[in-house]
Amino acid sequence: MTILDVQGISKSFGGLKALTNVSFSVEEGAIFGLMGANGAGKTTLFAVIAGQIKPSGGSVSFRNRTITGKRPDQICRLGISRTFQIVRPFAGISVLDNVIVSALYGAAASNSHAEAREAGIAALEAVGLAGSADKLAGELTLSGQKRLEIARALATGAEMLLLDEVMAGLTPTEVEEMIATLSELRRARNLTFMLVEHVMGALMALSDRILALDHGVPIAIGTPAEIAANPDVLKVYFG
Amino acid sequence: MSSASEPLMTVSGLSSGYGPVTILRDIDISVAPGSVTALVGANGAGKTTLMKAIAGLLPAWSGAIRFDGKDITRVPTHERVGQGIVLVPEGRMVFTLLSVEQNLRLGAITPRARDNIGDRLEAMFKRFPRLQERRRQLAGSMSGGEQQMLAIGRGLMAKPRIVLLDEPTLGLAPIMVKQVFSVIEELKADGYTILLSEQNSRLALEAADHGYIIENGRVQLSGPGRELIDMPDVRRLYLGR
Amino acid sequence: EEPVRIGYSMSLTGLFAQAAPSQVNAYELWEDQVNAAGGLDVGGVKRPVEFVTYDDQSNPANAVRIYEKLITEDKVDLLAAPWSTPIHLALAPILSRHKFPMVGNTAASVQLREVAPGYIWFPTAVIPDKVGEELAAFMKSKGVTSAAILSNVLPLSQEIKSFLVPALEKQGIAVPVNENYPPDIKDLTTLLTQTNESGADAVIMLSYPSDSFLFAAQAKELGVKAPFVLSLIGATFGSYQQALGESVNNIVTVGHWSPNQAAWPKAKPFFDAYKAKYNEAPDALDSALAYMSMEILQQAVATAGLDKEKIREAVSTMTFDTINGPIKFEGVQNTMTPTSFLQIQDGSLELVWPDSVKTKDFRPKTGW
Amino acid sequence: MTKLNLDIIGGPLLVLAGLALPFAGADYLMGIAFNLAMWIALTQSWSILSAMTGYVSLGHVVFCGIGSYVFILTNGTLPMPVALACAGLAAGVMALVIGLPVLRVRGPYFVILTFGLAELAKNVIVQIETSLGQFSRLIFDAPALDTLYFIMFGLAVASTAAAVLVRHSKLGRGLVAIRENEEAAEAIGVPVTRLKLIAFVVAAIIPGIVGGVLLLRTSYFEAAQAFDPVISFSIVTMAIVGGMGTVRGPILGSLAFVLLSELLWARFPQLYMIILGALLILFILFMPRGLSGLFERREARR
Amino acid sequence: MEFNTVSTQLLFAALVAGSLYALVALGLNLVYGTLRLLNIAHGDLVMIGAYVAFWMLSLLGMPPVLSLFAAAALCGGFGWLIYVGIFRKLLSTPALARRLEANSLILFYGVSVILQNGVSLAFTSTARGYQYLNEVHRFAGVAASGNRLMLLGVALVLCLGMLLFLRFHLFGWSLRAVIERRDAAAVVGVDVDRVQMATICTGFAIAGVAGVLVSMTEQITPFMGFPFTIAALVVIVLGGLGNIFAGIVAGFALGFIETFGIAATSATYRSILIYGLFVAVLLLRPQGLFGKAIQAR
Ligand SMILES: Nc1ncnc2c1ncn2[C@@H]1O[C@H](COP(=O)(O)OP(=O)(O)OP(=O)(O)O)[C@@H](O)[C@H]1O
Ligand SMILES: Nc1ncnc2c1ncn2[C@@H]1O[C@H](COP(=O)(O)OP(=O)(O)OP(=O)(O)O)[C@@H](O)[C@H]1O
Ligand SMILES: CC(C)C[C@H](N)C(=O)O
Ligand SMILES: [Mg+2]
Ligand SMILES: [Mg+2]
Repeated sequence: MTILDVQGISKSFGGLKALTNVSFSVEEGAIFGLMGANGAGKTTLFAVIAGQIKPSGGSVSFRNRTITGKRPDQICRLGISRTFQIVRPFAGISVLDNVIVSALYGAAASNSHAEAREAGIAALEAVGLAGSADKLAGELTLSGQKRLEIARALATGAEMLLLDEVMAGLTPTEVEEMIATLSELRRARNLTFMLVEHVMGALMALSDRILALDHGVPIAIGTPAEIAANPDVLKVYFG
Repeated sequence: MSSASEPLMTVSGLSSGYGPVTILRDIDISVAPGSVTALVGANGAGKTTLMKAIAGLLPAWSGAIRFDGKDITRVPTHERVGQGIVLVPEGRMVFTLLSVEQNLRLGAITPRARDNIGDRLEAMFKRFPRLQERRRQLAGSMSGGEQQMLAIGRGLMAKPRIVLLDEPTLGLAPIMVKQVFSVIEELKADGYTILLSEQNSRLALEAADHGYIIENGRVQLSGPGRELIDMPDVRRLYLGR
Repeated sequence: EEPVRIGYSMSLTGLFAQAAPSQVNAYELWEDQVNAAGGLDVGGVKRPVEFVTYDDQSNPANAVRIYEKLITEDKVDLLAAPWSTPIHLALAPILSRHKFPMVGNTAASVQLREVAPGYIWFPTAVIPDKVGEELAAFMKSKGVTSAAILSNVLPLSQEIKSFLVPALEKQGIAVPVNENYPPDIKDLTTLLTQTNESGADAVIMLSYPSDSFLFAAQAKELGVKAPFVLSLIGATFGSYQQALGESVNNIVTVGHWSPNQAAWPKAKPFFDAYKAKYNEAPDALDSALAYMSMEILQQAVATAGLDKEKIREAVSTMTFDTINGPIKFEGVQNTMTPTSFLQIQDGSLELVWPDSVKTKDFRPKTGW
Repeated sequence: MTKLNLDIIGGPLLVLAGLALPFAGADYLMGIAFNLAMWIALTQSWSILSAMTGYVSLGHVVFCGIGSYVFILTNGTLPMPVALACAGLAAGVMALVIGLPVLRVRGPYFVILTFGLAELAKNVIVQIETSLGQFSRLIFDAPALDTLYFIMFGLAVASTAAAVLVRHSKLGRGLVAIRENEEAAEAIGVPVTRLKLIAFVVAAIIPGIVGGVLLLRTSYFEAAQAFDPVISFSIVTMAIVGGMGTVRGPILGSLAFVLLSELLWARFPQLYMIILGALLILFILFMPRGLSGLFERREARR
Repeated sequence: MEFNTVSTQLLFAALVAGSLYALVALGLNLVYGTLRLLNIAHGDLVMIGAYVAFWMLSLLGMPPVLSLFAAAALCGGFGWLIYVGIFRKLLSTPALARRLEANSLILFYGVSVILQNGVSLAFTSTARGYQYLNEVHRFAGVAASGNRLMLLGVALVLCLGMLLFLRFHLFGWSLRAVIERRDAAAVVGVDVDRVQMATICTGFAIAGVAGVLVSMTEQITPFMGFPFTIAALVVIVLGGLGNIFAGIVAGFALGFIETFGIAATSATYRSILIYGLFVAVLLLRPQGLFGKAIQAR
């Protein structure tokens, strides 16, 4: 079943066309990969889906409901949560409090503090941050903060997570752990993911389907194997 | 000119940290002139902290840093830049509200870097054409990877003698990663000295003449890059698969 | 002898701070003089006086609290007045509640009359309705036929204006320009150009200190030609003439005291003593009012002692002999002193209206 | 635990002491207590918006001023309690109306904008009064100090209770998230605009009523006084001296400020502003967590 | 013809008002830009400058032109003192610096209270004034007193000079780097400490100079500074905090809007006009007229 349907999204910044007529759909429970060179428009696409950027054209629907034009918090409460490529932790409060707010306000929108705390701890455990629960979020290393981004998105109770380069800055060993973590999450919680990653191994290993963008234009969509064999993609992406 | 056998930079017995928290303990490192030296370690090992201490952004609590035969442990950051120690920081730290070109020009603000800025700017644009396309765009509105290129470009504008590259490929597409590593090769060929911290440990160690494995703020292992790659422990812990 | 303690609060900081020194100086001069003369005559016994003072930060709420403290905590024997109409008004209920008499001074508003007579009195003759009426009469007598009115929006200015405009109409004086401006005005070019163009032969500047200065400087620059120029508050300050010099010669302002009124034998000695002590002339409004109010209190205490009710009785009924001549209250108001006007004439302040008290003849303003 | 104990015992004790005070019979003491209650009410309400969301307002006096004005307009026509309610309501409505556009502005811009807004409101009211031919307005028949004190005390308690409730509620968590990073908060589902607006309105109502009560105390209304920016500055000062992180902060800050000025007044009537200024600087530099920080350290040690 | 006279006179008034706004705001903007400290005591430095001129003239008979230098030295020295004494250390530690920035408003409120009351204690709050260059010059349909001409001249020269200096001297680039991002400035090799020290001294000195100029035309009191602080804040917020050029433009713009706004409507609306404009600008452009904003990524 299609959970997310993106139709003809375009976005320009002044004269720059960051996205041109991008369409695709994502199946429930799938991991949908997004690749493209730097500046291809991946983060912009996430921001459009999550409601932070109003597209110049096109529409996005989630579970057959149009969400274009809705505010980010509304979209989140409908069940889509994104992480930020350039991390934005709530730096001055504890790691645990970061995820508790998420659980209180996100899609699960719990009104019970105890419940939210439980959901939060579960999210921290899922990404391996449980040990740092009492640290201030600002004191985490960059990769720690990336994990926190995931945990916060998870704790909202969203059905669909948009993860923007959460593996950047991890050692290969850590990347492997992260791959395991995401697969486990998908299985255990039946989540749908969209993934932006430059760590190709991870993207290929995790994705069911991948969309490749070049200067905001979709140039290929298909299984990892198809994408890996696509000459256009090879040219613009791997050189 | 220091002789080839003499290191360009040595860090000895360095410890440092944030507030009350000690991060680096008794670090010893030496960087030979014209070499690429890699720092490898898990997240939170202290690589960034070490880079900052070398750049002078964090004070050394004890130990010493020598550069080109002189003790620079107490020298402030801007003078270190003036002597050619240039940090390309993790997280980029570009001047978000200034244009790409202004960022690059600011890179060349020290006296040693002030001659023929125009030419070097053009050279930089050749190296990173995207920067040229966007020379008037505000740095903060560039994509993550574009900002990373800008940070590297800005660092090179300072005419460094040693470049401290902290995770220079973070968030870069493979094509750009390749390009950064070829830049590293070029720089090395041009006689620059490079200290590199990189999560892509394999690539880093492959490119490096010498590598240091950092764990919990201490140097755990060191040796020529290739040798480190072949050590089973290193493979298991840092290289994956 | 145990000293008689007299409490007051002053706006040493805040909005009104620059007015405080004139009043404090007068109080302290009075204190010196009384102590030098062997003390305050308390129903026949001479006792030294001392002040208990606080800063109210120009805030009526603080002043209320301070007077409560003075009355109930410090248990002072007598009270002296603070500065400004708002603070006087805020104090009235407190004084009634504690049945503690206080002779006011630097307050001027028709609203004062709405205060229930009892424990507070207002010796000033600068009450807006009277000012309006008298000013119109004064202008008429000097042959003014049209007047430009520029007024600050602060209460006293506005209140005076509200009485002045109808009074001018009654006297048949036209008002071609009637404009308001806020207290933080920085430039009067537009208003003064308008004034000049109207050809009005009087400019009535209902100003406060900072805009009084601004007005004088810019009037000179733009060459205001009217022969009758009044500036409301600030022109009696020592710094006014110091900063503006010759150019403010012949400017008219409100006030009912001048050292040169021979009919008031105490006036000149007060002026001299003040000048000797502070090396500057007393403010003809605030310093004089403050000193007067102490004289009234002094004379009341001499007959009534320190009993509050007796003092109240005394202030309400006696006639006092002050630097401003005789003063007597009806209800809360001083009815003896006529509402008058001063003019700066070659460096000194002369009473020029009404004829009954004038010390010099009015002179038209001929230039800046 | 100790923290809880302290509040559980200390809170009711304070309330009891506050209620008993008028029976001590000293006007002067009650005057101080009135002031203390007023500052607590104001600072506590300010902290609901500013300490929680990081939108530091330098124009909190605007709500007092509006409250005062509405009160003076309605008092006499309406019974006093109703007029007070109107004052609070008016301040709340004003916050609701201006909140949306105003709360889009952030950081130092917000600080200065709020200051500008208060000045704008002041000047508009001055203008209205001038065109109505009103110069200043007097209140006669104001209730006695003890009555006013009880009202103000009630406002302090209400304001504190509101602060406690907000802080420990879901709303409070959302506000803190907004303070830490607004975009991220929005991305995890926090309806930032709505929460900010709620905080803004909640923070406005009590100062509105305070404005009315204060008028009864001075029995005099004049716009320049009612919107005196020093009030806004004092509020921020007390909040910082008390410590921005806790509900205790505003209480400690107000207490310190009121006691200190009382002490300094008595000893150095001329120097007290200078000393206050110096203390303020020392606090900012050396005691960033304010007085409540002291408590916490003590508690942590136990 | 009549209209013409009026408008040149108005133009002059607008220029004088604008140049004073621009000058006072310039000092504040420099300090805010580099140190991220909102110096609410800025106007009190103007006041100090005014007192310097007054006392130098009254006690030593020194002409106010010379006081321009004396006031600059005194206020600049004060800036140096508090930088070296307090800020240097705090600003070099990121955690402390952040806290300081957040609380700078209140910190300087303390400084302001001390300056105002210190001066009031030392010299009483009596208003002061002196006569200097108050002869009236007439040219091109404008009547102008010498002191206002001097104010205009000095302010224009200082504003322009500062702009040119920042544009063409390398220091301008360093300053820009620090204004944009202090941590990154150090990384590119800017001596942040020196830039900060220089700007705080310059900013304070400019305020002192403005004070001397103001004292020639206005009365001097210990509490005269606050309106200048407010005007300067309004100006730099309109321009965009830390944007030196835009701040100067906004200063002149405010002078013109105020003067011609009053002429077009009525002086009654002066404050409503200014604050209304200010509030409206911020509501429409939350980062100021020339401010830039970028989307989160
Ligand atoms: N506000 C803006 N103004 C102008 N250009 C912008 C703005 N925001 C983004 N861009 C441009 O849009 C393009 C797409 O940016 P985006 O961040 O989506 O890229 P990306 O695919 O996420 O790249 P990366 O892999 O480097 O993160 C980039 O070239 C960027 O410079
Ligand atoms: N500003 C800070 N305050 C306190 N602790 C910090 C701060 N920055 C980093 N740390 C801590 O210092 C340790 C080392 O961090 P550092 O950033 O040097 O690691 P790293 O090796 O560069 O890791 P990564 O590969 O994730 O970049 C970590 O435990 C981190 O939590
Ligand atoms: C004329 C004076 C008695 C006026 C008074 N000082 C006031 O403005 O309140
Ligand atoms: Mg991106
Ligand atoms: Mg690092």
